[in-house]
Amino acid sequence: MKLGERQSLRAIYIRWIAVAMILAIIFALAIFRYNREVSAIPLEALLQNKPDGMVRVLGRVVAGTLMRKESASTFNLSSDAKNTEISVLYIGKPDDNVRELKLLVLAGFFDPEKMEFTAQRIAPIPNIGFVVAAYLIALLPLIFFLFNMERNIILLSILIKEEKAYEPESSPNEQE
Amino acid sequence: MISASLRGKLWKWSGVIGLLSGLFIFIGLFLGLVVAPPDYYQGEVFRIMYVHVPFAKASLLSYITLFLGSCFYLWKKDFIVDNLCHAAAGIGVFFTSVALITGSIWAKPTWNTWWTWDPRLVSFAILLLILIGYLMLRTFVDDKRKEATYAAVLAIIGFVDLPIVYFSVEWWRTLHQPMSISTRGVSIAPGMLTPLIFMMIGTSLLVSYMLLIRTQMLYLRHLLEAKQGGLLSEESS
Amino acid sequence: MPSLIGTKISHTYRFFKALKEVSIELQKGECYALFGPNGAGKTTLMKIFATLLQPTLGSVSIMGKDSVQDREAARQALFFIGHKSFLYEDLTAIENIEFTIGLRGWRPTLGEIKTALDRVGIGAYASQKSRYLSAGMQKRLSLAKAILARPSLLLLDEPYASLDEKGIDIMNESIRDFSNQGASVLISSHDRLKAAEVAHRAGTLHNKGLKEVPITELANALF
Amino acid sequence: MPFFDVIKWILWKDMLSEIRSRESISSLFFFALNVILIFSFSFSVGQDVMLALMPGLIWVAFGFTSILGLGKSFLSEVHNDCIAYLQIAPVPKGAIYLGKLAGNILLMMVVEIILYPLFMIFFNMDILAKIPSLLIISFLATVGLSALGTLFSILTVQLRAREVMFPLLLLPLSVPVFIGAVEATQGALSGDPYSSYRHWIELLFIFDMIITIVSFWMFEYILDY
Repeated sequence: MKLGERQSLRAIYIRWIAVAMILAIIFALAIFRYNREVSAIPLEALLQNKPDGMVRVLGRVVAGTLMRKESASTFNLSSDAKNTEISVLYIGKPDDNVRELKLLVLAGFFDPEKMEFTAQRIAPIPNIGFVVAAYLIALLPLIFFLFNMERNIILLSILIKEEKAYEPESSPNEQE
Repeated sequence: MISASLRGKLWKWSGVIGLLSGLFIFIGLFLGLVVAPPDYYQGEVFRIMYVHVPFAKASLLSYITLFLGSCFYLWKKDFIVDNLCHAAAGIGVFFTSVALITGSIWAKPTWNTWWTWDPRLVSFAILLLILIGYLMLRTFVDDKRKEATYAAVLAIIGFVDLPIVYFSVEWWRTLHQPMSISTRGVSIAPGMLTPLIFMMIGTSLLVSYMLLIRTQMLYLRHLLEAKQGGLLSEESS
Repeated sequence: MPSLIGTKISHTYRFFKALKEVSIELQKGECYALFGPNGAGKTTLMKIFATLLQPTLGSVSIMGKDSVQDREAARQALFFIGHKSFLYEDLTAIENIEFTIGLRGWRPTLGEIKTALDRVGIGAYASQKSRYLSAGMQKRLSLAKAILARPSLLLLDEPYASLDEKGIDIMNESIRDFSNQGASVLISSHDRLKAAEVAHRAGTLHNKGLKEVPITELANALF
Repeated sequence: MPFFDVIKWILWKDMLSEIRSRESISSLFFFALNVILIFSFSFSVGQDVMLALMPGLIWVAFGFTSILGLGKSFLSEVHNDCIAYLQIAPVPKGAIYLGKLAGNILLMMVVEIILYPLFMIFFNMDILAKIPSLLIISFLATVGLSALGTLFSILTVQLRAREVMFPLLLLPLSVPVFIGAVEATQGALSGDPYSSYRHWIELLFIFDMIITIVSFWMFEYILDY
């Protein structure tokens, strides 16, 4: 080790701050993408705000309302909390994800007059909590584990340098 | 015997390996979390794959290292290899438990169960138990040479035993629980594959980096112990 | 041919050098006494000769057989009496002897075992479980095993410990008998006077190295 | 020194000690008896369900008994450092392992043979006709457990935490034995034809072979560490 141990200790801290920053940037980008492309509003919010333009909404397919056809399917979407229901028209080939009693995220346009939602894309619910949990459980201990090992090496080298070897006093037997 | 100069070179290279692994992992995470499109059936949840699969592979990699190192130790009785084995076991425990936990988290939303008695899961759980037993055995044996030998024997027996565990559980399962859910991996679209490849290379490099670092750490720990106990000859100080 | 040749034996315990280039040569029928302060590496050296440990560097050859390459043949030639008695507590003295000698590939008759036990003065305890034997008697039992094993090289680690006056006399007599029959004996001890009675040569283990001491000066030598 | 003589000597020594003291056999027997007693109160279910649980109960009882018995099989060797004599005795070390293994199998088999009638009495099982197949299964499973147990016994016997470490090492690795033994016993108890549980017997046999060979080979490294 050419650098003094204290300097290498500082180098390790700097390195790990850099790692943390890069990870933070990646996660920020991921959150940004999530908000833009994945996150959905609940059905109640849709009915209350009646937003214009493209919107993503989360709801459950009501049992017994699903009608599949060649080029389009219709079904009713409900929220679990209140008994609000809207009818949905999905244009496109029948989607495997559309099944009765399944939670879905629908991207499309809402027509408040007819209480009808025209869906263009359908996706299963994001379950983003599981993803976040998995990544945190994988990466946080990893960072801690690695950081600790690197730090330990420096600390051990310091201790080894400072440790005075134990020298036994010469016993009377040993004099010749 | 692994010469001191080779060891020095390896430790010097460890920085480069660490840097490369960091690079690959950052790119993999970026592609996996930001760029890759969501899976058609699983939605966002499939992104757990990018930590789960590489970590599971990493745990196997460290166990293979442990096995080969143990064989080498019994052959040559080289203490630095024993340190490598010890390091591999510690790293293996980390990766195995993380792989099990992330797998469990992935299983809940996709199969609606935290745990299933699938041969792969059971083998990983047994692997974790073997590695923990290995580390515990090491802490309890007083004599360093004995510790190294006993641990090596345990690692080898465990490595031989693990395939039998896998097959016996598979037989047992086909009898009792007909496969209701497929535990095969998701069919992967090309856009999803690239981040996985990056993560795989990154974690493999990471395992090598961690092995080098941890071996060095255990070596220094032994050196310190020897110095504190007055068990250090003039030449080696 | 010398019975024991140790060439530049070093033993390193990872970072700790317990022995540094110890060389020793024992002729047939020779008795060598090994002395040294605590921690000089006497027990390590004895363990290496007994093939309980392997030398890190250097070589040991027992009756011309290398103790690492040709381990089992070397082991056939030696007999080791250590601090511990190697006795099974639920077996009688006779059965313990049968087992020990049996593993060396020889089956002594009951008469031979009884004779050996009488020789070391514990014939009366022949059918006693070894659990009930005192430390001194256990030592004598080990000696009886050695007499029956007829080794070419006898290694004695602290042979006089826990023996009474009579026992020490029996021990020294037996050692002389071994020498006369052509076996080499290596004694590691703290008891200079007792060992000087039987030893032909002596050496002290010092600063991890071996230094020969004339046997006549043994009583006065300071080490 | 001929290989089989060494096995014979070790076996002779162990059996003689055991016959003298009757330490293991009696403690194992009464331990297993207690396990059976606890089982009969732990599961207050009807006769049908009890019979369905039987293979599991039998092997949990045998498994616990094995842990107790195998764990201290090397205890007598460390008492006066006899293990050091075994190391420097001019004999093949694998033979010592096989001798110890044979002693352990014999001991465990005796305990199991005494316990089967007790299971029959306490749980009202009709197994007289099935005894040959049950004994074959027991033998194969006992060989597997003992092969692992003998090896782990020498690894753990000198440790402070022997009682904890031994089952901790033994149980995870003996999963195939338990699976094979329980499934085969299930087949045998329900009177199925041999062919329907033959593959479990084969599994036990393969496990026994592999583990015994590897342990046999490893034993030299353990003893001559």
